[in-house]
Amino acid sequence: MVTPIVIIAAALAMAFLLPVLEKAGKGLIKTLSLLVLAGFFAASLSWVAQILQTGAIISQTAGFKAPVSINLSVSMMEATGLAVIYLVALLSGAFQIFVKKAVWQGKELSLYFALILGLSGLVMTRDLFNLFVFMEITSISLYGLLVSGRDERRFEGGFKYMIAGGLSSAFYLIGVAFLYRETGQLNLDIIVAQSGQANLYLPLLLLTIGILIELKPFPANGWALDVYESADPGTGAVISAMNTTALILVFMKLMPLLQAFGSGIVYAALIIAGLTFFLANLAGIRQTSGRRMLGYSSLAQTGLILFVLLSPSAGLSEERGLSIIASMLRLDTIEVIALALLINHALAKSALFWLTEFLKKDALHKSSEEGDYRGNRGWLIPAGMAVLALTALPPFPGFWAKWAVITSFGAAGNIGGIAVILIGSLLEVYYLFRWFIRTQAHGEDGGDVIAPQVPEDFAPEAAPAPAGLTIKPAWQIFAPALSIIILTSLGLAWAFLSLSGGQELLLLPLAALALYALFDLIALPFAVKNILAMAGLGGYAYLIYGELNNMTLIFGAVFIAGSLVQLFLLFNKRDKRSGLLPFLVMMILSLGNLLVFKSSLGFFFSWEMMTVSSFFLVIRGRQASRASLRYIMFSLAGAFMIMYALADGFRGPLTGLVFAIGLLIKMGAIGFHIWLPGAYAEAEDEVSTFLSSVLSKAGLFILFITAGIYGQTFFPGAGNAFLASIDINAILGWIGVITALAGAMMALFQEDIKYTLAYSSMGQIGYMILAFSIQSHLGWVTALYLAVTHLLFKGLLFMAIAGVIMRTGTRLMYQMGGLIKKMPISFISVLLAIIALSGVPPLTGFGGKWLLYSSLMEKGWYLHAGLAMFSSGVAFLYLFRLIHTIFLGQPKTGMFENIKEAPIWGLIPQAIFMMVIMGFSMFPSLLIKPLQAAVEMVYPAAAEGVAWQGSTVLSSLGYWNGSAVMYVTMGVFLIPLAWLMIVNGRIQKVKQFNIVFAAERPYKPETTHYAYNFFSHYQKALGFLVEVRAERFWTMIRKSTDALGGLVRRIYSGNAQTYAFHIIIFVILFHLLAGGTF
Amino acid sequence: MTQLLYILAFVVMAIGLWGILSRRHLIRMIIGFSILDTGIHILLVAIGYRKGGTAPILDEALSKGEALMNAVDPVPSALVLTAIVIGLAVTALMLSFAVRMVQNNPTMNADEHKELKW
Amino acid sequence: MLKRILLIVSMVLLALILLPLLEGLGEQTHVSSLAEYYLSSGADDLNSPNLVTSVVVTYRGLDTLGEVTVLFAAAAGIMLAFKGLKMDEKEREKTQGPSELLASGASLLFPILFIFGIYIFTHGHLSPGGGFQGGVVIASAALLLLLSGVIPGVSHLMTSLLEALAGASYVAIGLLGLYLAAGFLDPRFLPRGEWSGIFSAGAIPVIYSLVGIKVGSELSAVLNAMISKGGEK
Amino acid sequence: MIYIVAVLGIVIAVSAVFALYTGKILSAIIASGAVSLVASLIYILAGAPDVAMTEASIGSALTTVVFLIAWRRISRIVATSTEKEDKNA
Amino acid sequence: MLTSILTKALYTLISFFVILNYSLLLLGTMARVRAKVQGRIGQPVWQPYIDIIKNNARRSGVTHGIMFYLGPVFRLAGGLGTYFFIPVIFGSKIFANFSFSGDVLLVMYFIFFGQLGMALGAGESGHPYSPIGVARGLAQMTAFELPFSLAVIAVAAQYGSFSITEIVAAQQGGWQNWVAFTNPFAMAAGMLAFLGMSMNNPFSIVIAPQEIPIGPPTEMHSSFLGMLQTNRAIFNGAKMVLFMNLFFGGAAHPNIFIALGIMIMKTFLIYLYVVFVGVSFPRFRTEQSIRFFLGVPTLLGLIAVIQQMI
Repeated sequence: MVTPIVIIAAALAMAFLLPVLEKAGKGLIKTLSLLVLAGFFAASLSWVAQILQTGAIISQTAGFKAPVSINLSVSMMEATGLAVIYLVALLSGAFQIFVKKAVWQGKELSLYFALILGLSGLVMTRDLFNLFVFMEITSISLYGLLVSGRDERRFEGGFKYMIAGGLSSAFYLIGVAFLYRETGQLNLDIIVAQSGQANLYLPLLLLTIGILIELKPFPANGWALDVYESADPGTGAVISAMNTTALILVFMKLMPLLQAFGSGIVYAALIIAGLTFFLANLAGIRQTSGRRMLGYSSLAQTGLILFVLLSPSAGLSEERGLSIIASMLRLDTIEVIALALLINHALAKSALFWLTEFLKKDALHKSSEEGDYRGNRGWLIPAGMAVLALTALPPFPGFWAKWAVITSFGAAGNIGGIAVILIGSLLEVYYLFRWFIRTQAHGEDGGDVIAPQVPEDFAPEAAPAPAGLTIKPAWQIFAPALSIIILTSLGLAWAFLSLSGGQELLLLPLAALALYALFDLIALPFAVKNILAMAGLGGYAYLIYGELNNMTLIFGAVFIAGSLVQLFLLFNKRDKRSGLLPFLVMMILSLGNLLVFKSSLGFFFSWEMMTVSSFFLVIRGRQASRASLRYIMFSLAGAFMIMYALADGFRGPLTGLVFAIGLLIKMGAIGFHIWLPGAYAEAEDEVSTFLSSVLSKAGLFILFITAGIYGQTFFPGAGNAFLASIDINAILGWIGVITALAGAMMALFQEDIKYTLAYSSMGQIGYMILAFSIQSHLGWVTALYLAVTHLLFKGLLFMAIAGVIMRTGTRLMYQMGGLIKKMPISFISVLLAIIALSGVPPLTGFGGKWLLYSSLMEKGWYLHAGLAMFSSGVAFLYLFRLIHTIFLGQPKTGMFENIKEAPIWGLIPQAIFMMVIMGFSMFPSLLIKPLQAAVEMVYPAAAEGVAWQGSTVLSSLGYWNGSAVMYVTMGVFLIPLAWLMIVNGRIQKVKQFNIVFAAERPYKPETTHYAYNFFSHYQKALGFLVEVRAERFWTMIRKSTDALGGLVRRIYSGNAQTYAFHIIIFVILFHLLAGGTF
Repeated sequence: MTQLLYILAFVVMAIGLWGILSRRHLIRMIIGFSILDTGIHILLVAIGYRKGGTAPILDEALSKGEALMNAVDPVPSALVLTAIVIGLAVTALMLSFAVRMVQNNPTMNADEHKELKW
Repeated sequence: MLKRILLIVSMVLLALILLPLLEGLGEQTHVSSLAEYYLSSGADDLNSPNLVTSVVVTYRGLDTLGEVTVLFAAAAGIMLAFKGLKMDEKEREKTQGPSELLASGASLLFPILFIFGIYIFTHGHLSPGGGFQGGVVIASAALLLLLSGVIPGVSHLMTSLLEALAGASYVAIGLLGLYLAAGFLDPRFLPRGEWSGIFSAGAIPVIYSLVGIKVGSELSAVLNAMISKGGEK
Repeated sequence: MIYIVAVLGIVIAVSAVFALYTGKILSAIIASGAVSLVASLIYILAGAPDVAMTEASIGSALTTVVFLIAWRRISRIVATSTEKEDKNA
Repeated sequence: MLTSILTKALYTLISFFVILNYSLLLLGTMARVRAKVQGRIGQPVWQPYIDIIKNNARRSGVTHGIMFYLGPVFRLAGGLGTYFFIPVIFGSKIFANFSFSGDVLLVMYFIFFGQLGMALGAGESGHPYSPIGVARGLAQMTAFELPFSLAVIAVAAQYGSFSITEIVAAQQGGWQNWVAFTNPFAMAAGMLAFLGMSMNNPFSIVIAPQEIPIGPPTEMHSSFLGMLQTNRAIFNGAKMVLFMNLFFGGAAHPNIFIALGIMIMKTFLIYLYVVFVGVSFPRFRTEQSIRFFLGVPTLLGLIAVIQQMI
């Protein structure tokens, strides 16, 4: 069995012998080092196994017992930590040996082994002075590795690193000296055992400062950034992954010493760690160099891990997976969380560093440049997953660890801690995703596309440029790929553990992602893949059917059945479109999971899965880089708010409100809506049908499920009666109706069809929020009714429009016209959709309106009713504009001569939806009765006098008989039609321009097709309502955070002496924080 | 005597630290570093010193018996030995980095070496 | 000017923080509990008169091993740094050959210094001094030759070979201690020898001489790299 | 004994300050060598001969040598570069 | 079952016959009144009959596509449907039409049905003036829709019901119970909105005879035009009846003929008010009319609604 001391000896022997062995042959030393590194990793795993049986492994040196000689001990935490270090060491060793440009020769490899020796010594030794020696070995071998870099600024970075390293070891040495003087011992365990010591505060202060400076705390970490920026990516990965992990393990080793004799120090370190995490993320936003940004990110992650470690209430979470792992590894929960964060950071960060090696240049891509890796799966998959892991998104260990931390903070009521972590990680999400999105942006993507692109000269849109030339990553990509695979499998293992108690279903989306990605890999024809997707969805629906109650059945129908029908649309795809189906199926399944989760963790896991998969769908759009960044930012901000509310267990006064705001952001309510048009419109046509008709209901569904919490007042405990009386529902109601109006108004003045439909979706969601907030039987029935019918007609509209865009190649309405002759079926489906949407009687729309106004009047919200009617009038306007500019009016000569009807696969789902709409219009009870059954549980119908008389539905205010209306309309329509047919026996068809044009003959369709700026008079009258306000507000917020970030990063002025000065300031600050006086 | 040694150690360390922080010339900064190191070594020796202590080497003059009474504490001297060698290693490496830095940007003033910032 | 004031203020504050360390430090009369063990039973354990050496080599052997690695890593780093240093031609041919006096004096002094160095590290366990001091003396001897231009440069092959072998054998002795004696770097697998003899106190002298050779060859290689014009390929 | 150490202490302090504030770098390097030399004397008085030898050999001798070599290399680089600037200025 | 359907069909025919003739005559008389005000003798009262018969008798016709052909059908269906969903005479079975299938909300939204049909037909015609007219019409419609819906909400809030029969029932018992007097602001807002609905002069930008020759129906001719004119009569009739029921106590009298007399007299006065306003004011531009409707009428509507809330 390999004892720790043998590892140290082996590393040492390798370090000494490699320069000589290099003479024997380059290949030899490469294979030898890889073998030895693998051996180290295997040894650490064997320790983990052995410790499980026998407890910590202690090995003495020099044949004497501990205090007299130096001893090394490896407890479970150290063993697992070392396993992480050796794993990253193996991967980075392999990377450095085979990377093209800066291959490590004999000398660098021996320095590398000296580094590994130093790190393992750091973690194992129990003797404080010996710790100093190993710290020096690590730093000096790192300086040596820095020398072998390529960036000529590395010496400036190295010099600053040495000054900081020198000062920190000076402080450490003074600390050890005086500690020896007070306690007479150098061995850590003996000192801790000595009780009743004189005040060890000062020596421990110096000791901790020595360690902390190496861990790059806030004021004194300028040098670290310069090192990250100038070092090779390989060395950067080594520093950020292995060095930080070892030093954090050292800090954990010293914790008992600090807790015994210097409690003030722990508090000060906590504050410093929190500061480092937050401010490093803040400054990270302003970065232009990729590696420096990763430097800031690793500073932040170190700060986060320390912050979690040191905060007293971090280990209380009794999350299922966590407790199983803790019992398996015999660690306590705080250690498991720290371990998870360490692994997550080490593997993901080193993967990202290695991936920067393959980028053309270190500087971040400007928004207008073509990303190096658009559509290049080899590079994008590891990079994307690494970014996900770092921002703690499922299924990576970081997600579970962060969930455990936040819930335990919530349990202990540590709101400040939650706020710091969530806001900080939101900042990190911003700059990491910005980097990722830029590397894969499309050539033509101006990077700032969130509004429709209307060319000045009315010329039809240029044909899209072919995908740019992308760099093929060398096969050395295996190193980052391998580390990501290991990280994902760890994350999945944890996921399986924590969801095994009856929630295995929640893992299905991941399985589906893997399965369909496999199909993509083996390049099945798209049609086959689509059928498999449908089969998968069908199977899933069958699986969860048993667990659905009334309410979830309805949303199940919306989520699963709705998407099943819309999958037909994908059949008209000719090219491979790899990557579309896996994420699409994953999104739909995670939506389905929202119906069947059992614990708040299950809910949040599926919620984040949905966010992640929908992000990867939006990002496929040709000009979707800016829109997808906004989408991920807002979705995650909303998700973090929800996480806060879940962690707080809805006890806090405002958590109900924060939870509601989180959902409103996801639904795109007014004020939070600026991500919605970009995401829905810029995504691919097939994807935007799913996004707007299915995904937008997710927030609404959660509103329904957690309805219980909205009973609270808005300002609980507010002084005067009026404030206390405002409850959340009133606020939600006003938000809903204003969103409805704003959505409709904004849709009115758009030139691009998809933007019109996106804003119209926003308007419809406003209606749903309004209906929900009425909190009565009729109100909820209306909300559900609107949800279902919105799926139908919005799906119909988007599919028809997708067909039109595919045929005409443009999205601008004024460039089309007169398509009714070429695409009659699309015309009918759009006609039916706009009748249903605007609420014109015979079809389902009117049912929604009738239910809405009855419930509003019952509730007494008369003003809302008035505003809702006005916005439904405005809705009628943009719908007519849509159908007129596309299908009616004068067809453009020359452009659309030879276009055919939309492909058959697009028309089948439209036909299905049309039939369903007609069905529900004829027999509204078919739809309303199940909705009432769903709502019955919460608000009984009888209480509000809602009853059925035959096919007429009665409410306390009025009545409505859907079938009668349909028959009367049919009758009233057919009789005049018959009359006209009889009278107009000999009708003559005429060609295009045969119109009464005041005796002239119009020859140019552009002038006679009235389409551009259709409602200019309306713009003059009510244009002021639609000025850009929310956009400016959010841009102001981004700018101020940028400015703040700029302010923070100015501290790192680049001057080596100022960095030394920062260290002295840090010492003073630390002393003050630790409660010291002068 | 010990009091004197401690004060001397802190004075030398203070001078060394002042040298690092205030003097802009690269070589002077490194000299400041080596002075700081020397200060620390004096401190370590002072920790081990005992009133009227002699070297802990047992020979005719100092038999095993009396060693316990008036020999100096051997542990700090062992530590100093290592510290001095490490101090040399760091100083030498820092000098070579300084040489390469100057080669890249031929000025001795630490303020001008600010290519890496923000 | 502001920077200077800030600097002074912060230095004063730092001094104030560390001031309490100085109070109450009367004359130290007793030694720490650890030291009492070394002083009382150190000699009996290892039979080496120089207790500091016994602490350095055996009791805290890992420190010394670490120290040797530190030197090795620093040497490797320095040689890498200087190897990359671009040398322009003009600098190379300026220095002329050594004067007669200097050459003969240097070549006379070298053997004395060399033997003195060897003496120091072989008697490490008897009298003050040891591996490191001996190694440095040898290195300064080599420096003397280099500076005086008697030899163009120390042969890279010889120094790296010596260095590697010494280091490897040091680790080997450590492992021998592990398997033959009670623990890693335990010198007692060799006979204790009689008091203050050359070959006494187990493997301590062997270790210290190995360290001496390693330090000597390493430092001379470093000095050679720093001085030599050509910059070793 | 106390007085000798006090005198040596004052010598160290003076030479340290001299090392930092003297005009020529060469004399600064020599002064820093002197600092560690005097320190090794103090170690002898403080009953740590091993340390004294190490400090003498490594602290004063070798460090000073390394400083001098580095300084020569640097001053030559700075000199050649200023030459080039004058040429093309 | 069959007999009830037949009687129902008979009643529908009777009520259709009554409203058709009454509205056509009303249009004729009002055209004559307008002529008199402008100093002309004006057309004979039965002129609308002549127009419809002439248009329907025309032999040749041109169609620009399916939607153009169906446009007038939609339009007439909208007019008829609106009429049939309103109970004309309170209490009488004959004139209850099909009001059992929906309340005032149905009627309000069925107006859109007609608008949509007209818009699609006009759009298909290919003539630029039609969509311009339609855009103006719809824009104006949303504007006057607001005060009208506020008025309806106020009335519904006042009587706690949307169904027209209940609203009329609540206004029986003498003129002081009419909404005009119990809730004057609602009536004022309603009536101002009615101006916008009736396409008369201050708000006739939609058809704007000189500027875009009669706007949406520019390309309509022969039987299409005939159908549009029939609808114009019926639609006006339906709206007048609606306003009568909502604000002026509807037509209620045990004897059917007196009730019809009351209905004719009230609707005649309502329409007369619109014509008076029509002849005395110049035409608003679209944004002016939008701003007008969102100004005073909406304010009145709001007051009416707030009255109910307190």
